Amino acid sequence: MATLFDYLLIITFYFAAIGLAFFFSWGAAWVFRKLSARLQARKGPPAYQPIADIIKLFGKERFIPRLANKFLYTLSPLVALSAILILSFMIPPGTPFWPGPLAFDLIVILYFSVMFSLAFVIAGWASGSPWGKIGASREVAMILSVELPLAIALLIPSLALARVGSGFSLSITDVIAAQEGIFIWFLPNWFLFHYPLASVALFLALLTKSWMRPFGDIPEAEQEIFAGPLTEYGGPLLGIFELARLFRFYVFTALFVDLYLGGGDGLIFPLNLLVFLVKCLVIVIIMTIIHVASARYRISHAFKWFLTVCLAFAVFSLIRVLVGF
Amino acid sequence: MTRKKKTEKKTIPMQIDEVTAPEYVIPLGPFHPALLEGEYFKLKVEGEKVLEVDLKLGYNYRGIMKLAESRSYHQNMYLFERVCGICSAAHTTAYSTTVEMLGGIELPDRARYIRTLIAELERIHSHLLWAGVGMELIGFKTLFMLIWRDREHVLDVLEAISGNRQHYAMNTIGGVRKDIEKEAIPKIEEKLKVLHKATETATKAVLEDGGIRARTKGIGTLDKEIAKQISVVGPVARAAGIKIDVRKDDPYAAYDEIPFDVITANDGDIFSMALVRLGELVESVKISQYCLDKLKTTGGPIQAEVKEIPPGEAVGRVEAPRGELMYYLVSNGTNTPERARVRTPSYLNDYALLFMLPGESLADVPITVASIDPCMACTDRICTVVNQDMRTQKTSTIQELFKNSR
Amino acid sequence: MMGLMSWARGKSPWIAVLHAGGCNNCDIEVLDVLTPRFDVERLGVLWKQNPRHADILITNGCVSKHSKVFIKRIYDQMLAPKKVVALGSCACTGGIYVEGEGRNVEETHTIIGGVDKAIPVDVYVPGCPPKPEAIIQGVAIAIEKLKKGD
Amino acid sequence: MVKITAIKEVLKALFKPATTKYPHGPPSHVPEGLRGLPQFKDDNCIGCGACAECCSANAISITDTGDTRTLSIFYPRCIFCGRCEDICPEDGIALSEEFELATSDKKEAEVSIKFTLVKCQECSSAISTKEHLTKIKERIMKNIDPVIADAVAEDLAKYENLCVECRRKLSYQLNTHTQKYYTRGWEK
Repeated sequence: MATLFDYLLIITFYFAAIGLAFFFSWGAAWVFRKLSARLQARKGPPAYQPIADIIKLFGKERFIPRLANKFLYTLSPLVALSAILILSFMIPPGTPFWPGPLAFDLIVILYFSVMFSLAFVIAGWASGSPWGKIGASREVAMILSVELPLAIALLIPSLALARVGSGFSLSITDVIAAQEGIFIWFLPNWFLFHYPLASVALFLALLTKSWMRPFGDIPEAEQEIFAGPLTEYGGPLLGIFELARLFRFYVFTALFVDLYLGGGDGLIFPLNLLVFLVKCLVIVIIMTIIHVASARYRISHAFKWFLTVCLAFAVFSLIRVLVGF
Repeated sequence: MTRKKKTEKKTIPMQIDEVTAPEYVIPLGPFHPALLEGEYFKLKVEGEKVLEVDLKLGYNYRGIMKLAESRSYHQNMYLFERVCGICSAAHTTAYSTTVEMLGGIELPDRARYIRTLIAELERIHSHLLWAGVGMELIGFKTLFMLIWRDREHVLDVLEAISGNRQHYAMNTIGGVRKDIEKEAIPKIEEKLKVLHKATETATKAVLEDGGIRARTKGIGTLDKEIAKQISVVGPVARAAGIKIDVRKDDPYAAYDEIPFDVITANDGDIFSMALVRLGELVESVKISQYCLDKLKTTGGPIQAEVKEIPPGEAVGRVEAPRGELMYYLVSNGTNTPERARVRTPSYLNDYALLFMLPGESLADVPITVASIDPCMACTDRICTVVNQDMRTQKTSTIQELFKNSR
Repeated sequence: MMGLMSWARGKSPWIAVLHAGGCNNCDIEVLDVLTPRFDVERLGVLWKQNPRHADILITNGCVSKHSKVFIKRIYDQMLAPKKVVALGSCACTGGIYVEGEGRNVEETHTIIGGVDKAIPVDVYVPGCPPKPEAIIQGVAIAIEKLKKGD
Repeated sequence: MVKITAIKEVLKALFKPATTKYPHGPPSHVPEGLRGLPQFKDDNCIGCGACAECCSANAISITDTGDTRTLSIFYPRCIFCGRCEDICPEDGIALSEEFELATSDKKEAEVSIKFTLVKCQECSSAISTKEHLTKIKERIMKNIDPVIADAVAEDLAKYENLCVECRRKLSYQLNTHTQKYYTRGWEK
C-alpha cells in the first residue's frame, strides 16, 4: 500500500526526469547544431539558440488553416509532446533503481515511440495541404520500414537476459542491471559487444527516428516538400512540435545507451548519471557526424535498406539469442 | 454533442478520399524552396511517381527586349547584363560582340584576353554554384556549404578585378572597362590554384559518395535522340553525348587560339551532367591560366575607338555557362537599336524537363529541375511551354516549340 | 515576460527568401549569406523556405504584374510579427527595369515597380546586388524592428 | 556507402571555420575600386547633368527649382555600374567604397548636390549653373586660334548671360544667325 509520501516521491522523480531530459536535450541540440556548423566550416549558433527558437514560436500569431481539420490539427502537437514526455521519464537515466508503478516495459516504450511518429502523420493529414499529405504518407512509409527492425532490436536485450542468468524480463531496468561487469579482458559487459549487428540495426533505426540523415529527414525534406507534415503549422502549435522534437535528443539516445551501452555501468549515484550522459553525448556526436556527411536518400532506398540489411541484422541476432550461439 | 461528431466524421473521410485517389495534382511553384525563381510546375502524381508535367513560366517577365529599344547602346549594356544574374558576363559578351559586328569594330588583344578571363571565371562561379545547389537539393547540405566556401575565392577574384561580386560591368562596346594590373596577376593565380584543388575534391566526393550516386545515377535521363530533336544546348546536350560548344564551333573573344577540351558524357542523366560540369571547371581554370599568362606579355589598349553604329543587322553567339546564348540586333543608324532579340540557353533546355520528369519519383523532381541549371530570369521574356498530355505527344520538333512559344 | 519574448524574437529570426522577378542575383547573394564565410546562423537566422515558419521575408527583384498576386499571398501566409526586407535596387524601386527619372517610377507594360507596390516593406537594402555584409546589415535592422514588436 | 572524401573534408573543416565576424567586426573583403555608393565631388562637379543623361537606371535626376539646380542620385534605384564616373567630363562624380546602405526609410536615401542657377538677363529663365558656364568658356578659349581670340571673347561677353532662345533672337538682331531660323518661323 503506497502512502502519500511515496506518490510525492514518484512525482518528484518524474519531474526530475523530465527536467534532466529537457536540459540534456537542450545541450545536445546545441551540440548538434554547433558541431554540424563547425563541420561545415561555419561558426554555428550560440548555446541559447534551441530554446530561443521555441520561445519565439510561442509568441507568434495563432493560426488554423481554413482547409484543416481543426480538432486533429490542434490535437496532434499535444499527442506528440505527451508521448515524448512519457517516453522521457519511462527511460531511466542509466540507473537500475527507478521508482514508480510502471515496469518500464519495452513494449510500452515501443508503442509510445510509434505514437510519437503517428502524431506527425496526423498533423500532416489534418493540415489539409498537399505538402502535408505527402509528408504524412512519407512518414507512414518510414514507420513501416523502421519499426520492424527497431522492435526486434529493442527486444533482443530483454530476450538475452535469460542467457545472462537473470531470467526473461521486459523491464528496461533489468537490462541495465544485467550489463554490469566485464565481458572479456577490459571490454565491459555491454550488449553492444554481445550483439553488434542488432545494435547497428537499432542505431540506424533511432538515427532515422530522430530526423537525422541519411534517411531521417525524408518526411520533412525541405527542398522537396517544404516542411512535410509541419508545412501548415506555425506559431505556438509549431512551438509545441519543436519542443517535442527537442526531446528526441534525449529519448532516442538514452534508449540506445540503456539497452546496448550499459547505462550508468552500475556506479554509485552521481557518477552513473554522469557516465550515462557522457555516453548519450557521444552518441549524439556520432549521429551528427553521420548526419552531416551524408546525402538524403529516397524513400525507396530507405525501404530497401531497413527491410533488407537492418532486418537481416536484427533477425540474425534474434536467432542468435533464441538458439544461443 | 452529436452534431460535432457528425461534422468530424464528415470531414475526415473527405480528406482520406482525396489522398487515396489514384492521381492528384501537386503545384510545384511559383514559389518553392527548390526553385528559388518563379516558375510553376503542375505535377500530376500517383503516390510519389510523377505522371505528367505542365510547365508555366512568365512570373519573371520584365519586357527587357522592349526596354532595350528605348535605350542607347551603352545603356543597354547594363540592361542586358541584368537579364540574368549568374551569366551576366556571357550576356554582355554576346551583346557587345553583336554590336561590334554591326559596327565593324576590331577588339584589341588585351581586351580579348580580359574578356575571356572574365567569362571563364564566371563559368567557374556558375558551375560551382550549380554543384552546391545540386548537392543541397539532394539533401547534402555539407557539400553545398563546402563548395560555396570555395566559390567565395572566385568571387574575391572577380570583385578585385571588377569592383563587384556579381554584375561585373566589365565589358563595353569595343573592349573592356577596367584593366588588370600586373601586380594583381600573381594573387589571381594563387586563388586559381585553390580553386583547382577545390574542384578536384568536389569531383572526388561526387564520384565516391554512395548517396550522391544513388540519387543521381539513372535519374532524369534525356535520350540522345530526343535531345537532338528538341535541340538542347550546353552541358545538357554534352551530357547526352552531343559534342557542341560555341567556344569551339564559332570562336569569339580569344577562344580561337586557346587549347581546351569539350567535355562530354554518354548517359544523359543527372550524374553525367554533374560530371560534364565538374570537368568543365578544370578546363575553365586552365583557360583562365592561359589568359593570365598572355596578359603578362601583351600590352596595348583595352578599348577600341567606337564610331557610330551603321544600319544593319547582326547575330552574335556565345557559350554561356548554361549553353549557347544568341543575340540578334537590328540597327537603324541612331544610338538606340531598332530591335533586340535574346535567345537564352534555358529557353531551349527547359523544354527538356517535360521529357525528363515523367516517371521519376517526387523526391527527384527538384534535382532533376536543377540539373539543367534552369535560369528563369534568362528565359522569362516571352515564353510559355505547355504540354497537356505528355504520354501521347511523342515527337516535338523545334518548329512546334517555336510555334508554342510565340 | 515581454522582455523574454522580445529577446527570443531578436535571437531567432527565421528567414524566407522570395524571388519576385529580376535577375535572381540577389537570391544567390542571400544564399551566400548562409554559407561558411558569412554564416548568419551564428546570429540565429535559419533559412526556412516555408513562409508559415518565417519571421523575416527577404524579397528580391522587381514586381511584375504576373507575380504581384503571389507575392501578396506569400506575405499573407506569414504569421505576425513579420518583417519584410526589400533586397536590391529592383526590390526597392524597380531599378533598371522601370521607366521614369529618379523618384518618379513609371510602370512599364510588365513591371509595376518595387516590392512596396505589393506589400509593406520595412527595410530597404540598395545595391545591385548588395554585398553580403549589406544584407546582414539589412537583416539586423529588421531584427531590431522585430524586437520592438508588431 | 564509401564517403571517405566527404568525411575527410568535413573533419578538415572542423578546425578551420571560414566565418568572418562581420556585424561585430570588419567586412571580409573590400578591394580597391569597390563599386559602392556614388558621391558627387563638391570641388569638381559643375552640374552639367551628363551623368543624368547616361545613367542606365535613370537614378540620377536634375531638378531646377527657383534659382537652384539639384542633382540627386536616388540610390535605391542605382545599379552601381559606374557609368556616370566614366562619362563625367570633370571627374565630378565617383563611386565610393561605401556599401552598407540598408535603411528603413527610403525617402532619405539620396545623394545630392546643389548649384545656383544663372538667369537669363532678358527673360530671366534659367540657363545653367555658373560653374558649367565658366567651364564652357574656358574650354572654348583654350581651343581657339589666338588670332581671333579677342573677337571671340567679345562675342562671348555678349551672349554669355542669355538663354538659348534669347541668344537666337540676339543673333537675329545682329544678323549673324543662319538662314534656317528665318524659314522655320521661330520668332512667333
